[in-house]
Amino acid sequence: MCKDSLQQASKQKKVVCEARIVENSAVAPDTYALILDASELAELVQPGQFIELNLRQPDLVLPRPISAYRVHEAGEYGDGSYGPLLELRYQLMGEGTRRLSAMPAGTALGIFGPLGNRWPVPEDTKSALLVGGGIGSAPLAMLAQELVDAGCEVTMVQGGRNSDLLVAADLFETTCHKHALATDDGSKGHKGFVTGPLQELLEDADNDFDIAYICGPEPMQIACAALCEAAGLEAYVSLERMMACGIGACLTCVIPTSKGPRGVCCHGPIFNSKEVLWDEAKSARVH
Amino acid sequence: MCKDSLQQASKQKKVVCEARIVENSAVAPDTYALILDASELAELVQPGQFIELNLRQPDLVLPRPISAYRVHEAGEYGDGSYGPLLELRYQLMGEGTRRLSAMPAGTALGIFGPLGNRWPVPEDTKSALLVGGGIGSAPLAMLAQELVDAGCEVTMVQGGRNSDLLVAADLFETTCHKHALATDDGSKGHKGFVTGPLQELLEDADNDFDIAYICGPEPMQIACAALCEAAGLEAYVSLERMMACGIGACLTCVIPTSKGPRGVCCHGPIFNSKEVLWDEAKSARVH
Amino acid sequence: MKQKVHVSTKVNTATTLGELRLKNPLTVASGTYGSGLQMADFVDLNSLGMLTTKGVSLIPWAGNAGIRMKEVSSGMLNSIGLQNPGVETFIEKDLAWLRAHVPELPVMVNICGHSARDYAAVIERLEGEPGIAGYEVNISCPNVSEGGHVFGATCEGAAEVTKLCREKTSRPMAVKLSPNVGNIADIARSVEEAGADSISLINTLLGTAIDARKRSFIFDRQFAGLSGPAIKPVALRMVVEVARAVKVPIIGMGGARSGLDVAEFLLAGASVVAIGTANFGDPLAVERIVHELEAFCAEEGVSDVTELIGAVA
Amino acid sequence: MKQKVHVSTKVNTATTLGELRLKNPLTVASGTYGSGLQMADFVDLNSLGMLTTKGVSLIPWAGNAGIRMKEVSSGMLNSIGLQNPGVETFIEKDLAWLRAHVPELPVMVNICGHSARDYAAVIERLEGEPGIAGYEVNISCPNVSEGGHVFGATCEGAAEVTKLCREKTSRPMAVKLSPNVGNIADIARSVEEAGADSISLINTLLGTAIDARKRSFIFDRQFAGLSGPAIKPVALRMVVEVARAVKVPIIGMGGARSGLDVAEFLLAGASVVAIGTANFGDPLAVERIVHELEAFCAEEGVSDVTELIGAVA
Repeated sequence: MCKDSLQQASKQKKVVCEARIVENSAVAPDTYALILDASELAELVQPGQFIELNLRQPDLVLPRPISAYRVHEAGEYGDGSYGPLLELRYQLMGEGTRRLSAMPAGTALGIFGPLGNRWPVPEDTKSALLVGGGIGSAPLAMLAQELVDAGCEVTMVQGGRNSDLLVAADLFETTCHKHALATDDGSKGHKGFVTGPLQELLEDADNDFDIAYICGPEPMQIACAALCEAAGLEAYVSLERMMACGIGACLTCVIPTSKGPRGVCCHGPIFNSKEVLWDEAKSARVH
Repeated sequence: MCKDSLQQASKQKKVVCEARIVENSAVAPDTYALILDASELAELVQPGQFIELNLRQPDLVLPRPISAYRVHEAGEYGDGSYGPLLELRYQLMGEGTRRLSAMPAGTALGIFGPLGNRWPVPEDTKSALLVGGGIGSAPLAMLAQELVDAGCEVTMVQGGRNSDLLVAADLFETTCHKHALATDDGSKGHKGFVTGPLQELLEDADNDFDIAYICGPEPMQIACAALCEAAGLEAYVSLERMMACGIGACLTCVIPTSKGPRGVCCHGPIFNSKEVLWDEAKSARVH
Repeated sequence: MKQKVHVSTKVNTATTLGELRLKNPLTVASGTYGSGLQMADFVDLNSLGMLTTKGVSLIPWAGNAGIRMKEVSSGMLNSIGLQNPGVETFIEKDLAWLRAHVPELPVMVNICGHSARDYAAVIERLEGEPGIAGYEVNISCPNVSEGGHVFGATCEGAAEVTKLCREKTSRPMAVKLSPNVGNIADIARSVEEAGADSISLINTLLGTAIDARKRSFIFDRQFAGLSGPAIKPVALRMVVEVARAVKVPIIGMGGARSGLDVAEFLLAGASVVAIGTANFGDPLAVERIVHELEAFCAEEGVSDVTELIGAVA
Repeated sequence: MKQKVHVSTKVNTATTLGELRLKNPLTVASGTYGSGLQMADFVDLNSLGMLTTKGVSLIPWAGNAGIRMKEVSSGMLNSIGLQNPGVETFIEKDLAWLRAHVPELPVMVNICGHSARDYAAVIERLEGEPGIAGYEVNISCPNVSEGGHVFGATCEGAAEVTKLCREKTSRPMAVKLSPNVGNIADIARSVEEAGADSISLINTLLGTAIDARKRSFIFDRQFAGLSGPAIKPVALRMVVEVARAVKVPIIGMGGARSGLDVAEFLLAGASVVAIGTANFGDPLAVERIVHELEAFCAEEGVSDVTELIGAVA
């Protein structure tokens, strides 16, 4: 089914290799920064794409799909000198991430990618609205940097359960032109869901967003996409489903869309929010 | 079936606990020294007994039985202060030992024991002959020390593929009154099997052994026991079989004996060589 | 990750298996715990809801020659061959010990035989003996008169053994099914109709292991029984199928090694869950699992474990 | 540890599957490799001895709703539901791509259907198309006219599908058996008699998974198919049983993930071995396994892999 996307993705070189852990450390409760020495892959990966990580645990037969967070330029890092390093952010979700979190620097993992599509950036994009929830902010980091570098005005709205779980807030604070925060417990920014500040931004006549990029828990994505759509703003979301192959072969991660079933791994993970049939998609939600 | 041995063993307290690795290092090719912080167990274990080690690997459902090598007295060890430490020696045999060999100090494992019977030492033992082959020398180390401490004359005959694989040769050299060596390649001691020096010792009229203790590969044990028996010497062997529970419940590790099937884990691992039906036992050999 | 709510729900772990009252829904899979006494130096047997003994036959069985066990991915293959010293020795030694040391513990005696009459004769011999809560009839034994096929492979064979055993006892009687069939629900119904008070499942899946370098089977009998976490998905499925097919309670088993696993078996329809292979790695497994099950119930606001039985939707 | 002898044996990995000549005995389990083209950015498809495609049905199948996969101990459960765009799209896109890009690669097209006629119609449609080495008929599809029972559950159902398909093709035709039966050898014999040129086994074991906290099945259809190393002992056993029952060659599969595993399947009686779940963790799995198999043969002094087929004693 991923023939179309394949023809498109085929333009991008793919890599299957071994990656050594350069750093793997907790950056927030249950949230880890994983820096991998996989330079060829790091050079290829685009904002919004993901990789599959083979944890080399004999009883865990499936690889773990994790989105790219950012790429560190080649140079010194810690004790060593490296090519470009790939950084991921992950949250403890189950047995796989739990074991991953215990792996020390130097551990060799299998990796392949880059996988999936990237956040689309139409040529005339002048002002972009990014909305991240929890660990879902991570896949927006590369995009924010890319947009800023391209001279685009970038507004990031970020939510989390509490101030500790505003993933990479410092980075977004530095990178983005505007940075609004919301926490469930009010420990930082707006008290409540990210939809609060999002609504304000959308209602503010001074803003003239061309496009919105949303990543986070599915209910949050649905709510945010609805607000954006109501405001006439094209919104893209990054979806998550149980996944096996990661490359369009097994049809595990399909999502119902107005164009028919689509693979999160090969047509996505990024979709135009209008195309996703959210109600039908609900029964296969991961969380 | 292990009712009898149970009643006997019941006199010995048993321990199920967590043991941390204090040291786990290669001491010879494919041979490792594993020092565990499991003081209660270390205080209980007798020469020839073994413990079951749960490696806490989800896909490896069975614990690993390993014989005690020696007990370090309480005190300083490396960076820390410990109660009595239990040292084991193990050889890479398969997936379990391979993974164990990669575990760093500090790793927590499950452990239970002490298991099985001990090397029997009749009260009037004045001169003992110990015969070890390869890693099979390890389970004789505690016995050698115990016998020497009791004022017994101890002769150790030790064989290995080459000089590197004369397990714990230094310790036996220090502990025992006589120490004869054999290597397959002649890199140390007699060139050939351990039966060479053993035969010489048995033929030497100056020796007056009361008992022989044999541990090593089964063909070596059979050959050595036959020589001892021919010389009128009572010989005890330590057997190895695939094992599950380690405590007489599952009947995995039975060995045919003249007294009927016996559990290596509960009636053994130590048997009088005359009682073992070696031919019948052959089909269940581990190696 | 989900925040765990530590509710102070008091959890009642007591359950029933037909007329039997158990302090918790945990037992052990036959053959993994000896007759209990072997474990007694390591574990408080009274931590079990019920003890299930190793299989007992009319006369002593020597068990199989050759290697008897091989570890495989998330499981093990065994070819023990139901070695046991026979019912007389069982009564004299094991049962006497159990009566003397754990008089309050419900003891389910597992029964094996090479003919339907064999089974019935073992039960007949045991029926007068005190200290037995019930029987678990293992119909996965090879039927010698039928060329070694197991009784549990057909509805007729399963029913025949069940019926003959039923005639010999008024005690609770479980029948333990083989999973190596295409119609587990049919066989369960046959066994229920023939008088079983409860149904145990699953026994081991038939598998094999090959030593590629020696070009030979690992086991002298070539095929062996697969147990452990590897078979849990199959076991759970069969418990669901059988729970839908019969009214009698179910003793579920197959690879359970945690309180969460036990909860899954209960939800699938088991009233009692047996721990098997997990006992080997840790003699205290059952004790730990009971605590885990209690913790699970407390977290989920389940005040009575019996709420879980068959509650999957 | 055994010293490895690095003999410089030159190993011939070529094998046959009936009249098909394969450069090595490795293929992929249907559904784990798409129709091959999805993998082409990652792997040289010509490293395979044979490609087996995802199942193709007469009309597009939407597949199952809900969660489609869950990882379990040493395995995974899947409930994909044979989603595919139908035979016309397959011919137009996938087959055309394969012909254009890997013309030398033997392509086995996996066939599925909800009625015996469905299967036959797919084959009829494909029969005139070039670039197909043969068919693998998956008789584990639910038989809609028979209330959803799979064709592979009975000798009659299996034979019916095989016969109708046989009438439509002169190409090599494998039939892929379901392992969820008590009489795999009987079913294999029925399929052989009905005209199969080879037999593939095993398909997935039927299992389930339960979310204990939600008290619900993970899968909308409740039951799902278990694959991965967890099932290897069962798969090997069934290959042995079928190899003893039939004369046609066997495509063996079930949890193989190393060259040693493949050697075991060959020894058990398979002529070709399919890699399935292992492809997910590593798109280069087959390539690696071919090398491992060659190394194994070199170490053991096996100059021709076909020496291994059925050579277990």
